[in-house]
Amino acid sequence: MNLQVNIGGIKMKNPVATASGTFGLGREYSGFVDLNRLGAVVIKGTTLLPRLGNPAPRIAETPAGLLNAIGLENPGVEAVVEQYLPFLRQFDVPVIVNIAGDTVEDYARLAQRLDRQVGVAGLEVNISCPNVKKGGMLFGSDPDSAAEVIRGVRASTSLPVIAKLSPNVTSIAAVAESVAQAGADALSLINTLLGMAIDIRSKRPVLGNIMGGLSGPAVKPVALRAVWQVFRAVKIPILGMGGIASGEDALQFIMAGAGAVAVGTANFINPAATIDVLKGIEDYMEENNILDINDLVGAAHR
Amino acid sequence: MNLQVNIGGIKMKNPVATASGTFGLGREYSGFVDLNRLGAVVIKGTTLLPRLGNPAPRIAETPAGLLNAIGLENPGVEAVVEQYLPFLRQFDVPVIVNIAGDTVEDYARLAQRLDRQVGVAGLEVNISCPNVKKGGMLFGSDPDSAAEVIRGVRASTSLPVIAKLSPNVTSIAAVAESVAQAGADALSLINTLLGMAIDIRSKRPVLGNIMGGLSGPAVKPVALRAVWQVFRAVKIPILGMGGIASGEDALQFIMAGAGAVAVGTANFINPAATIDVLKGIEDYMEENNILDINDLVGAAHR
Amino acid sequence: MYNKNTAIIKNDEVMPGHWLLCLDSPDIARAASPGQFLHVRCSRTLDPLLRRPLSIYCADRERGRVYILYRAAGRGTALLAGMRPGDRLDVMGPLGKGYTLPSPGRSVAVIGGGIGAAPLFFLLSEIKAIYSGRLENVAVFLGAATGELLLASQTAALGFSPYTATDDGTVGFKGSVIDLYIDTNGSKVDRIYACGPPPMLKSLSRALGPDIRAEVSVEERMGCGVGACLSCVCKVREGAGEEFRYAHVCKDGPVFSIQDLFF
Amino acid sequence: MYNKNTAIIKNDEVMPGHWLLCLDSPDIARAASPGQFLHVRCSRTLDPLLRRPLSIYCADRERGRVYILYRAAGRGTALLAGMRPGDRLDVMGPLGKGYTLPSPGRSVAVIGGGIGAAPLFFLLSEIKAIYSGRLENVAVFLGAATGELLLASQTAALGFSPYTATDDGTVGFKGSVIDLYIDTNGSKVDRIYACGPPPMLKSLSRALGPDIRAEVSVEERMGCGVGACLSCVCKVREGAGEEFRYAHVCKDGPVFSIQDLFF
Ligand SMILES: Cc1cc2nc3c(=O)[nH]c(=O)nc-3n(C[C@H](O)[C@H](O)[C@H](O)COP(=O)(O)OP(=O)(O)OC[C@H]3O[C@@H](n4cnc5c(N)ncnc54)[C@H](O)[C@@H]3O)c2cc1C
Ligand SMILES: Cc1cc2nc3c(=O)[nH]c(=O)nc-3n(C[C@H](O)[C@H](O)[C@H](O)COP(=O)(O)OP(=O)(O)OC[C@H]3O[C@@H](n4cnc5c(N)ncnc54)[C@H](O)[C@@H]3O)c2cc1C
Ligand SMILES: Cc1cc2nc3c(=O)[nH]c(=O)nc-3n(C[C@H](O)[C@H](O)[C@H](O)COP(=O)(O)O)c2cc1C
Ligand SMILES: Cc1cc2nc3c(=O)[nH]c(=O)nc-3n(C[C@H](O)[C@H](O)[C@H](O)COP(=O)(O)O)c2cc1C
Ligand code: FES
Ligand code: FES
Repeated sequence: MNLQVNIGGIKMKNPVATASGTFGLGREYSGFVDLNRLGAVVIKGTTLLPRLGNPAPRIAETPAGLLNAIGLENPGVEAVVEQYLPFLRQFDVPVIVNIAGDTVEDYARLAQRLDRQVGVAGLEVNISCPNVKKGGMLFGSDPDSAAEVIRGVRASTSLPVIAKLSPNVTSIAAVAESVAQAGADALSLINTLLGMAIDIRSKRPVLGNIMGGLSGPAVKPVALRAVWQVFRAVKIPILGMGGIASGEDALQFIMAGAGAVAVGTANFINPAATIDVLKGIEDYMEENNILDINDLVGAAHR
Repeated sequence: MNLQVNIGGIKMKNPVATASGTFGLGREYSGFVDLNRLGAVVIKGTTLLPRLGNPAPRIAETPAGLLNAIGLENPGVEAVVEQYLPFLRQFDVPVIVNIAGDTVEDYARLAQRLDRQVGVAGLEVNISCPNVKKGGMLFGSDPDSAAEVIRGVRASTSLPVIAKLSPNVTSIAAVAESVAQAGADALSLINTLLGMAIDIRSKRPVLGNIMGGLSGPAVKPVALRAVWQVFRAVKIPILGMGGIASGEDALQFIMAGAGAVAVGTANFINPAATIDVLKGIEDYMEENNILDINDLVGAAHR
Repeated sequence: MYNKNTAIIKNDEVMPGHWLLCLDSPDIARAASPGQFLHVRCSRTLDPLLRRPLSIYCADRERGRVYILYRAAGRGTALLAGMRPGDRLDVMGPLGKGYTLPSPGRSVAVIGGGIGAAPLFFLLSEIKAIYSGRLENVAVFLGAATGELLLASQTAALGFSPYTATDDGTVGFKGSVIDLYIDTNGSKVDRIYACGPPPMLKSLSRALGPDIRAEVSVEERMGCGVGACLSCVCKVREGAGEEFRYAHVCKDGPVFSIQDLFF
Repeated sequence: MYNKNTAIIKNDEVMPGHWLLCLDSPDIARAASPGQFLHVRCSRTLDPLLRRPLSIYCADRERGRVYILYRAAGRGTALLAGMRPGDRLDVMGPLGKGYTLPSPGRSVAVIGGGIGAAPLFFLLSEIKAIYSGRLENVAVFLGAATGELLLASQTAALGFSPYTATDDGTVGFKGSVIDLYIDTNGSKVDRIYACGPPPMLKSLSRALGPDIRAEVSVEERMGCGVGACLSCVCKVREGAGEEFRYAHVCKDGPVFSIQDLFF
């Protein structure tokens, strides 16, 4: 049974990765999950300089979903390289660094800093974060500005470049086509849906940052649709995510066209979610005599 | 305690309406709900000619949500006027007809046919249905084509015109501004989010129509955010909907800026959902000494 | 009728993977007729979200009790199976259009496959009452995957001696209940009542002559259960050819005349 | 530690609206220290979605039992209150950084407000063990809205005689537990341990001189419970002025030095 997949040049021993921002910098869940068993670890969004993030409350629970407005709290790229990557290098797992910037140049400089960095297997370019004032989703909402960021990153690194797209657009396929042309090796979809919650006692938005990003099982149908549409529009591989909590969920994404999947919010509910998703995929393949996971990619289109 | 609201010229005795397509043509739930107690009844999407709708399966359950691809099954505007409106005229409740067309002219002709029709209090213009091949969401995805439809309807009727917007756009505020300028008296938001589900046993999309519209509690954060954004962009009243199942949910929408709310998917779960939502609003007002519901509209912005 | 707080009297696993639920609901018991269903919330939370349609297995009007026989098929019914006497269930019903009851003396066949046979028990007990216990003209056919899933003893308790078929041959005829029916029933009956999985209904439809009246119960995914959401469609014939319109299983059915359906 | 199937031994309403949950979990009992919490799934479905953080009320290491005292505050805890002995609970823990235990002989004050007092019982039982039962130097202050919500008898059972305060004056001092503490405690203590609602911690912070060490437990909404999601932040001092950094309550806390916090 072959589980190995290749996402834009990143070789993964199986198709199950962690979603950025839901698995910290790798160490936090290492007591619950053997990192060696994962297909890839995608770490928290990283910026050039350290960031404090947004004021509390940063999360709110919604029906089968989670709103977050963390605001890219992170120790900055230098600290990530010096203090956190060494821990991850102990494991036999590709590490993908999620990068975010305020300007096109920020992204390029991050890409440069991480280029040829031992222990970095690829970059996930976050042009879809709804929780920061500058950059983030603004870039990802428009095919042209999205392409501009990706071109800058592409020119600054020889690492595989994954563009992470926002679902908060009229046509995600148009953005996908644009970043593919700009040189992205793969696509991650989806980032969170823009949402909010209001506390009727205080009559104020629940989140410190007012709006936030919706993730978790609630968004799964939207994420699957995005993967389905983008699979028809572009040829580069897709890392699918959005509400995946079980092997069955992951298989839906793979059949819709994802070459691999990432588990996000589900880690909070089940710290072993990644491993359970992987087992679920393996069980299905065994029961259905699927010898190669790659044979299932896009199966629902046939 | 005043519960009366005015949505673009439609006087409602309280702010709780039914969402189009979830309450049939009025009769179906009349054994469970006293229609006289509702703020308004918005009936199923109506087209010029009868429509069969899409093949089964037409719905799929998702986490805290529902995917539907009904495809605007309806008996056509003539039958609605002749066979169904007479039943609704027995009740002391404004009836809003949801209209949908393949072309700009279809919408205008529907508006003309329903103009001055006894028992019709207003039109909800569905430029946001994701489940039909032509028209529907295509119009609502672009500020200009959305405005074109609304202008055509506006010119054909003296009834209050409510534009129903799609959340599947990069900027719902931009579409809202555009239809407000085109003469809409009010806005309904949101229609369903485009989504899908895949059956991993058959390896095929679950819905007969492949993609469908996501509704129910799962989408509430997205709907609330849309109401919040649109309230800041335009001055006309908003009929808010998307996942409302309780008085607390409805109050969140009102505080975000909705002048009234509609209950959709929740009717399927609780046939008395509209009345329970109304009671919840009343209880809150009593406990918090709110004398006029209109004082709460947009309260979270202050 | 709609009651959020219907008391559960019993909820026992009566066959492997199948539960018999007894509800205290005099209103529903009084109003119910065979073939109708209840629309049941299996959870008090928003997941799973929708109600589940479940046929009425029988109604004890004197004691005000309603029974449902169900298979733990997925998440919703699994949650239902975890409920205990004393718990409260949120129930709408009886809903839909059931079977047309026969007049005494007419010869009828009642054919059930698997858990699909559930609503036929309610029908059989009504037939028993109508025929005043003189049941010579009622032939009952039951099929199941294996012997322990046959509802034979329940049928016998009503006074009927069912013909039985199992896929694995553990009890009765080895094969499908429709094959058994064809093998057994040389003589024509006035009416057939059937319920079971789609392939069974399909082969019944093929086996029947054009002049036999058969009523069958069909299943489709449901939203509202009352005809408001238009989700539960099945194609029914409109004229002679392949033309169709959509009927709504929750309101126009779940029982349809087999001649009207496409297979 | 992570166990999806921790057995519930008991789950009783011990005060109006408050439940005491007893879990069979030798691993957690062994590893737990006062001030740490468990991260508990209150539902097996996707709604409510997140775990709920609940402090460890006490740990019986010999019998391998862990206790939680909780208020049915909302949907999650209401579902928890509906669970029964024999049900299984999905539990992560012990998580977080708890209280620093005192050395024997040091004079300490333990101050709890409302349900916030829950983790202090575990602390008191550890103190009792450390001090070998010689408890002259331990002053316990308990506050609650009303007498029946005071945890006085539980405290007394451990051998402490608590000072009590209630908002409505039904038992003990009428007023806040901090006012009681200030009124009572003329003499300085070496360390204060406190837990309760934010206003209580705030007035404690105002009442304290700069040189008293106080450890308090704080609450914040949590996602992961292990430091991965960065959601549970509270501001902690960075230098002398108003400068701050964000600490993560689940990992850096929930117990913090009161001097580090902003109120
Ligand atoms: C009119 C009618 C009467 C029925 N009577 C009985 C009965 O007496 N006993 C019994 O065991 N079962 C009966 N069923 C089938 C029963 O409704 C399904 O087994 C049940 O809904 C499955 O829900 P689940 O959550 O356990 O499964 P899941 O697989 O988790 O359900 C997922 C979704 O699919 C829908 N679904 C799944 N299977 C069916 C089905 N066969 N028909 C319609 N929707 C389905 C569910 O409603 C839900 O929306 C009946 C169905 C209908 C339409
Ligand atoms: C470290 C820690 C220890 C705690 N120990 C206890 C304890 O021993 N006993 C006890 O009764 N309570 C304790 N709480 C509070 C308890 O976690 C909340 O009462 C509970 O999460 C409410 O959940 P709910 O679903 O019932 O309420 P809901 O209001 O439905 O919760 C909605 C959301 O708000 C969050 N939330 C609500 N109140 C709080 C709160 N006070 N703190 C953090 N998140 C909250 C929930 O986690 C959830 O995400 C503790 C909280 C923390 C952070
Ligand atoms: C708490 C939290 C923090 C996140 N942080 C990031 C981030 O730093 N960068 C990023 O690209 N996506 C971030 N995401 C988005 C996730 O990586 C993922 O795209 C999204 O949550 C959908 O997947 P899920 O539903 O499985 O969580 C974050 C999500 C959550 C819930
Ligand atoms: C089964 C179904 C049918 C619907 N049909 C229509 C329709 O005909 N016209 C329309 O404008 N919206 C239609 N909608 C959208 C609803 O009116 C509403 O905008 C949406 O469902 C969000 O609200 P909810 O989450 O409360 O259901 C339909 C929704 C559902 C679930
Ligand atoms: S289930 Fe809604 S129309 Fe049948
Ligand atoms: S709860 Fe996730 S970091 Fe604290």
